[in-house]
Amino acid sequence: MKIRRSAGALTAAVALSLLTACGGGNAAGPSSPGGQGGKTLVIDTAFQLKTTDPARMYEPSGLLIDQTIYDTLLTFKGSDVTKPVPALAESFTASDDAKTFTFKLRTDAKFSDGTPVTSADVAFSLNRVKNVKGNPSFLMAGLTVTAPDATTVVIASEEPNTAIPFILPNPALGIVNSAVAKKNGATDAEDADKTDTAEAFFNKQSQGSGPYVLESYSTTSQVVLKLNENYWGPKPVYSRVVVRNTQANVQRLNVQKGESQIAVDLSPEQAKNMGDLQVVNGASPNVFFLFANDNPEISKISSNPKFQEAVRYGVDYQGLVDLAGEGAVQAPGIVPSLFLGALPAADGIKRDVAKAKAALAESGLQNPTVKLNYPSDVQVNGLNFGDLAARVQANLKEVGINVELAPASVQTALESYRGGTEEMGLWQWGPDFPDPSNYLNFLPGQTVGLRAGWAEGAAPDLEELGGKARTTVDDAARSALYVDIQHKMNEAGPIMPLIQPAQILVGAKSVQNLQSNALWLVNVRELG
Amino acid sequence: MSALLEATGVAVEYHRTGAPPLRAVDHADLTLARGEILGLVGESGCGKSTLGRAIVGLQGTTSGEIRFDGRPVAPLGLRRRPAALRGLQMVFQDPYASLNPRRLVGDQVGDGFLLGGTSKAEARRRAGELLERVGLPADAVKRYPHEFSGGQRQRIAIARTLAAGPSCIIADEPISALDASAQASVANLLVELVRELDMGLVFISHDLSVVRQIADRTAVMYLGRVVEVGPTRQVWSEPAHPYTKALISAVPRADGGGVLPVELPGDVPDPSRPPGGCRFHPRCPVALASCAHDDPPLAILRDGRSAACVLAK
Amino acid sequence: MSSAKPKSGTPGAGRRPARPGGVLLRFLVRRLAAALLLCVGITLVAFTLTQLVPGDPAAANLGQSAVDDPAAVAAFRAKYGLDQPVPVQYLTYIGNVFQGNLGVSQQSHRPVAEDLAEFVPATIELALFAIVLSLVVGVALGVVAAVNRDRWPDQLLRVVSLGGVSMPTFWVALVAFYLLSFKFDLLPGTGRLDPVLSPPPYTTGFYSVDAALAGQWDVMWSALGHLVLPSLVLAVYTVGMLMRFSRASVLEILGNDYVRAARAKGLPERVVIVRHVLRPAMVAIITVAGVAFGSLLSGAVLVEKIFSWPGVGQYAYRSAVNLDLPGIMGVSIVVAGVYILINLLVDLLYGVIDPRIRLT
Amino acid sequence: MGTLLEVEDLTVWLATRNGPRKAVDGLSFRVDSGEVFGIAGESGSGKTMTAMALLGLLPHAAKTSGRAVFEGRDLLAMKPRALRDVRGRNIAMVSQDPSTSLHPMLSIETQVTEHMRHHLGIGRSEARGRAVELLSTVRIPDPERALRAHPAQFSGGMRQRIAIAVALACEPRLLLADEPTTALDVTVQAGILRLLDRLRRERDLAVVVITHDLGVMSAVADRICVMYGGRTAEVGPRETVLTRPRHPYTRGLLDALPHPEGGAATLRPIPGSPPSLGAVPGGCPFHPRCAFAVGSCQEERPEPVLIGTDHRVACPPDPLGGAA
Amino acid sequence: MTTGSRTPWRQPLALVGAAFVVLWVLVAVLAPVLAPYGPLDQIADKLLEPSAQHLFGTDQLGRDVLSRVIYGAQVSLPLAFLLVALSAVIGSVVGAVAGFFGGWVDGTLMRLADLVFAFPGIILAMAVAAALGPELRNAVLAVVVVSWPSYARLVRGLVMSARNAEYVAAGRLLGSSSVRTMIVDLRPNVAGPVLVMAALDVGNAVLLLSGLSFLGLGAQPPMAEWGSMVVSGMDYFDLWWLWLYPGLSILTVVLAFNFVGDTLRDALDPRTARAIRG
Repeated sequence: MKIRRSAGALTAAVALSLLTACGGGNAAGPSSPGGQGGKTLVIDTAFQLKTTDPARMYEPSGLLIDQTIYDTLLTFKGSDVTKPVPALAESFTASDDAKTFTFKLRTDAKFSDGTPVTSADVAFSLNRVKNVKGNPSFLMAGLTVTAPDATTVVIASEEPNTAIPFILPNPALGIVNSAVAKKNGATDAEDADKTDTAEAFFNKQSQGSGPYVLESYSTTSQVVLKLNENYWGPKPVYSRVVVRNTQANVQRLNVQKGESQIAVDLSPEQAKNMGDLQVVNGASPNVFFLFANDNPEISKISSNPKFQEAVRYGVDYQGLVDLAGEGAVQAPGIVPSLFLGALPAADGIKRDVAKAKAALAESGLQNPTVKLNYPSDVQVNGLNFGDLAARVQANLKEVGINVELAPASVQTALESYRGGTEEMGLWQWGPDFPDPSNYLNFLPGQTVGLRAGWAEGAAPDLEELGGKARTTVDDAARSALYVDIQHKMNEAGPIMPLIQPAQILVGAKSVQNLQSNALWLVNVRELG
Repeated sequence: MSALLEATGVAVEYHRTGAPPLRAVDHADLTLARGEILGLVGESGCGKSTLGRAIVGLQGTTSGEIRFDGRPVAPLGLRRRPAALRGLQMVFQDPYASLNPRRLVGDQVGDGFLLGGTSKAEARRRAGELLERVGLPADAVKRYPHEFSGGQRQRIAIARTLAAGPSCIIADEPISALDASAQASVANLLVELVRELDMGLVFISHDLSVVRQIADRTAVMYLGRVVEVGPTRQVWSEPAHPYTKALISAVPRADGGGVLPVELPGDVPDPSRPPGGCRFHPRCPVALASCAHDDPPLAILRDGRSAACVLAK
Repeated sequence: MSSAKPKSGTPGAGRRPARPGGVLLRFLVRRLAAALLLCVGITLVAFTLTQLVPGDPAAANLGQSAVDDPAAVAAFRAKYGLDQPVPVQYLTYIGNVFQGNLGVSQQSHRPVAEDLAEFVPATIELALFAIVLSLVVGVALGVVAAVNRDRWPDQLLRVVSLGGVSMPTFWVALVAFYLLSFKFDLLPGTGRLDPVLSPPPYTTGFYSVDAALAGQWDVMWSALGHLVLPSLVLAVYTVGMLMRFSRASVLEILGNDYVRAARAKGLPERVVIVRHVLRPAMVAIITVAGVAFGSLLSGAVLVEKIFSWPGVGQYAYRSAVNLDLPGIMGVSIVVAGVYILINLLVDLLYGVIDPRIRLT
Repeated sequence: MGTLLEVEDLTVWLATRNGPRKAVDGLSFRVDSGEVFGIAGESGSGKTMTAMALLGLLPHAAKTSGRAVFEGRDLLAMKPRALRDVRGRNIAMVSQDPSTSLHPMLSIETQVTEHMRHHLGIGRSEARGRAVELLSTVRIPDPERALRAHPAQFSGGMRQRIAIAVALACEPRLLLADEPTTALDVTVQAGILRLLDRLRRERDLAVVVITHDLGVMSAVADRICVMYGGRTAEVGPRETVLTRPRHPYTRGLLDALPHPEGGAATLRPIPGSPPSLGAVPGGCPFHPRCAFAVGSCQEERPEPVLIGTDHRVACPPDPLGGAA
Repeated sequence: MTTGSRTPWRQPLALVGAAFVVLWVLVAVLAPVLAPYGPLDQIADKLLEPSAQHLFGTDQLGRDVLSRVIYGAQVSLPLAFLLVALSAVIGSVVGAVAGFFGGWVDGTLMRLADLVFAFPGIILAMAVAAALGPELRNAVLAVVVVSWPSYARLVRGLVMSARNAEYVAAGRLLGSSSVRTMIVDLRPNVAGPVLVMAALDVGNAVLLLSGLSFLGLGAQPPMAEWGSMVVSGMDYFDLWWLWLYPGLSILTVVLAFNFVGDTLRDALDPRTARAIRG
């Protein structure tokens, strides 16, 4: 049960992670891969996988797999998620109000059955995602896709939306062969949520233009990909890719024995002493954070601003980083370090026990006791919430705050978290797309802010900054706005970012160009 | 001599799933007077034990009537037995199974008094007396059944029934699980008690010679039917039913004579499918052709004897 | 004593109804009725249980962002019939089941029947392997213990068998994995097959059998190799259980007159044990073997987790924590079915072993 | 009529939780070929253990001493394997309850032929032929069909006949019949007793009948041994022992039986109960229950002494001597 | 003919078992005294190998594994006793009622028991625990739900056979009501077998409970519970001390109870003993 990396908001990912209770991966006897001609690549990961139908897929393992099958309009290279690069779209232009984006398609792209990729396919695919109302449909919220000619696609947004180029690389927005898909029950009509019946078809036979096609599919044991013979781009090195469902501890074993080439879910601790293997220690875009509910109706204690201050300075951030292992860093602000507008590491809060004690004294609370909720049955990047919570408890004890741990299963904990009824909570946020605008959710009155009891109007200056950030198009200006927002959040407020764990890939030396990507973990296409 | 116990036309059927009902007792009639010992004999499976259990109410009847001291005996349900029936008691065959291995002997014997309304201490005291009466040491009260031999246990079982102050005891093979010498002493005890307390006793046994020794009257059962009843001496010396005759001549005698007993060929038929006509006719050495379809009733002969055979006079 | 004694010793002469077919039919009909009742009962229990769950299947199975979208939630509820009143949901479900439709799993997005067809054989293959192993080893050791009653082999085996039933399965799995696969690399670790191999064409769902049928010998050997470790671990408990029980029932049989009679015939001890003792002892042993099979399924839940075995235990677990109603119900029906099947098998085996049962 | 079996000073110790205890204590007797020898006694007198000792089938951890010479070989000194070859072939056993001594799950054919084939090394069809013959010898109707049947399909009497057929399969010289009719009804018992009597006449078979029933004894036995507390009380010809017993215990047993020719006289039980294993009194084991016991009976163990033709009694005071 | 095997308390196995039971109970009671550290104290570097300082090493939070194992006894033992007591009481009552009344009452109750038997224990417990929410308390309830039927069957069997026992018939003939007879005659006969079953069941309860915790449906971290310690140790597969010792603790506790229970079972009547499968 590990969430190596969740591309969706944590809550989604966590819920999904339960699915992976472990499923059957296949480790094997010490036989060399590639027994069936060409080179075989075996990737071990703890499955979070429900489907490979792009319109319904929004789980980490699905992203990894669909990224190899389906091409998107734009994509990211290597581990750099700050800069979308062309894929099916040769180029694009944005209108000044950030409401209209026009994409020019390349002409040589072909689907796996040899038919060319057209703008109609793009419009169909994206509208289908929107109308199926599946897990990824929110990516298309407020967007309209049109295809004025065979090589042009126009995406129009109701609101200014600077994040569109960052959203589009998501494999959920992969382009499918619309002709074949329609024949097999797919539709992009308004009522697609009721009429689209193509999911099973997509799980048997992929319909993308990427370098691989689906050979076999199971949500529990393994997914096998084989080469797309009609791929329009340069042929990838591996002719067959086996993605196996394997628990983290077994992944370690398998990769050491050479039974697999890449282990995706190891924690820094597990990735130690790996001998003759390469360890790629990338930063994770996930952020663990703590909140003290700002709603006085929920708790008189946690809503006390001085209490919040005591907590903010009472937590031993460095200790938590040590606990998280090599490669983990303190989250200086809520926006992760890989994204535009992230705070420099030095801006993070330093523990100051004296200050915390003073704040507590000022708060007028005597030996306060608070309840800390967290999901106890999931891990993110190999980290247990329980371990972090136990640490936080120990830290705050030194300040004079008694923390009662209230572990619960993610199902139960989510109810109270989403209801905003937790006195204190320890949670994690994984970005939906690599753009800081996703973090406006943390502001008062927004999704996460409300969960921390941070009601609209609680911090008008912050809210105003947020509104500005939402509509600003220029990157430099946006960046400055986000830095400002995070500085303000670090001064006061119920939310305290804690750490950004390490995201580790362990691979055989033979695997070239192994890089950790925040969105799809491993870019199989680029491996040499 | 009014009847202490009267069973008329008693029939008992066992219902089994997927098989025809088994009529273990088929219209049996019995009477017993105060101070009388009735021996009920027959081979295994003839229904004598079932009849005994039906008489005390442990077994429901399909038809017929059983009266004890003029009152009808109803089969035992979940409710407690009416006090009036406490006078009708039973002694079982296996003294190992009829005593609770985990309760003190005194408590088990005392139950009869306790349920009669005496105090606990009184019940225990009188249990001690009773145990002495049946020939056991007084300290038996504080011991468990496994500390006694078979004969002694049967005495305990008898003492337990005596605690209810019975006027009639049904003893179902009370001595057949015991050693020869114990058999004699338990049989003697029962006879003694009947005489002393003026009770009635139905002595169910497969052992003809013991019945012959102690019973005033003897009833012989075959395949669910009473085929012959009469004073023991006459039944023994001049059996009226060919089955009775065969039974008697099959008993080996310990006289050192080296005489082989007479064999009755064939086996007892399946009680769920009794032969038509006289039930004994397939094995009967003197059967007539008519016996195959005429089923003779238990007919009264002279001297208080009855038999169910066309040849009986 | 037999309830029916043939007249004049002619065995079976006309007395016994010669309609074994009728008896068997009645037996099967009764069994089927009981099975049906059990199935309905079990689905009802499973259904009620899942209704008690405080969580919301939509929240559990939709993505976070989708959960915040009422349209997506409504679509989800409509798709799985969750918008219907609860009794209607149940009746609809039962109605579908009788038409062979187990519904669509909310977590795998596949028809439950398809999921089960994949997972159930995996578990059964494992459990069969383990039960055969347990029966052979457990009964053999049980007999050894019984014939050496109260001497050292008995004492030793007693400790062994109690040890077996006292080990936490998940922990044994870890230890075995650590030692046999990790430290000394004697056996393959996780999964059903070497990853470079493709599963054999589906016939029975048992990889080893399917591979053999298809003549893919490398696949078969790999499948068998992967079975060894998890089934060994599973068998630890059942071997202990069967050993203890075999010992007891063999001892019970050894005390019988007919065993003494067999010895009095001067038969070799081996013949006495195998023909005269083991056969009647098997009646009791297979009853327990049926129970043991049930406990194997329990153990499978834990062992499958550690060995990444894609079996029904894992499926059950994931269904349970995801509040996947169709999944839970499907597993319940399968488990009940297996239970019924095993009981039926046990009953039929009684008949094979004991002619008295065959005859009445 | 030569001596077939000579038992001398047979002692059997059984393991109890208080250590080994004597179940049979210095027993001596002989069995001639073709005769029926009866061993009588109450439960716990050691009669069954005597038979088991001869067959080498004593319970685990039991020990024996003495000699039991059968056809020139000492059964007690034989190796288990050698004894196994004697068992079932030269000495056969019929036990009390045919519903438990026949295997309920094996066909009659298997049970009648398995040891025949083992001991005599004959084939299946030959064994089958013999089995058919045997079954008709013991008067089982339709033997062919009976071979295919199972014990549950027969009545008690028929089962005992089958058990006897099993015992006779290898044409043994000696048959040990342990309470062969106790579980049967009297009418059936009569048939079995007649069968035994016929067999020993037709086949020159020696039979040891063990029973507590003196009536059965009287019907079939040529000579009788009365046991008490693991020891011989009295041994001699049937008529002598049953009509002119010299041991008080034999007398007591006979008196406890219903009187041969009736009369309303009450039964005369022997006071007390037989000793249990490990609680056999010293001296004469019967002395606590004996009406004629004298002082020396408590200390001295009486040995059987020859007092008449082939008649031995272990009671030195001989209180019944005059009654003979 | 029987040897000393019927005197349970002289058997070395039972003695060893009893000694271990006592030992573990002592450990549970004296945990604060025996344990060098608190179960949640993060006092050392993480993941230290066993050493003189930390006999069982330390875990991923720098907690002393030995102390956690010791405190684990405080969780597992009382709960095991509690839920065995609960199951025994519930099961006995149900079984007695079913056996006593017979008929449809019996039919209904026993079909209910069959229903539970039809499920492999842990799957039902899993469903119950998942339905009620993964908490230790709910796991206990789940285990009770799956374990009462064995008692019900045992007691029902004893009641049924006692119902037909001649000593019960004799009591009834003396005028004892059926209820009184059952109580008077049954209590002493049921107590022994139920106790033996309970002794064996303590082991099963510990196993089942730790199994649920292992699946994440019982005790939640950071509670020092053996099953959940094994599962968190699993993340560090090659750091064997994390999962070896908690597992060994489960093993020894279960083994101890089984030693005692099994010896007691041998002392029972074989037919009763067969009903107790442990």
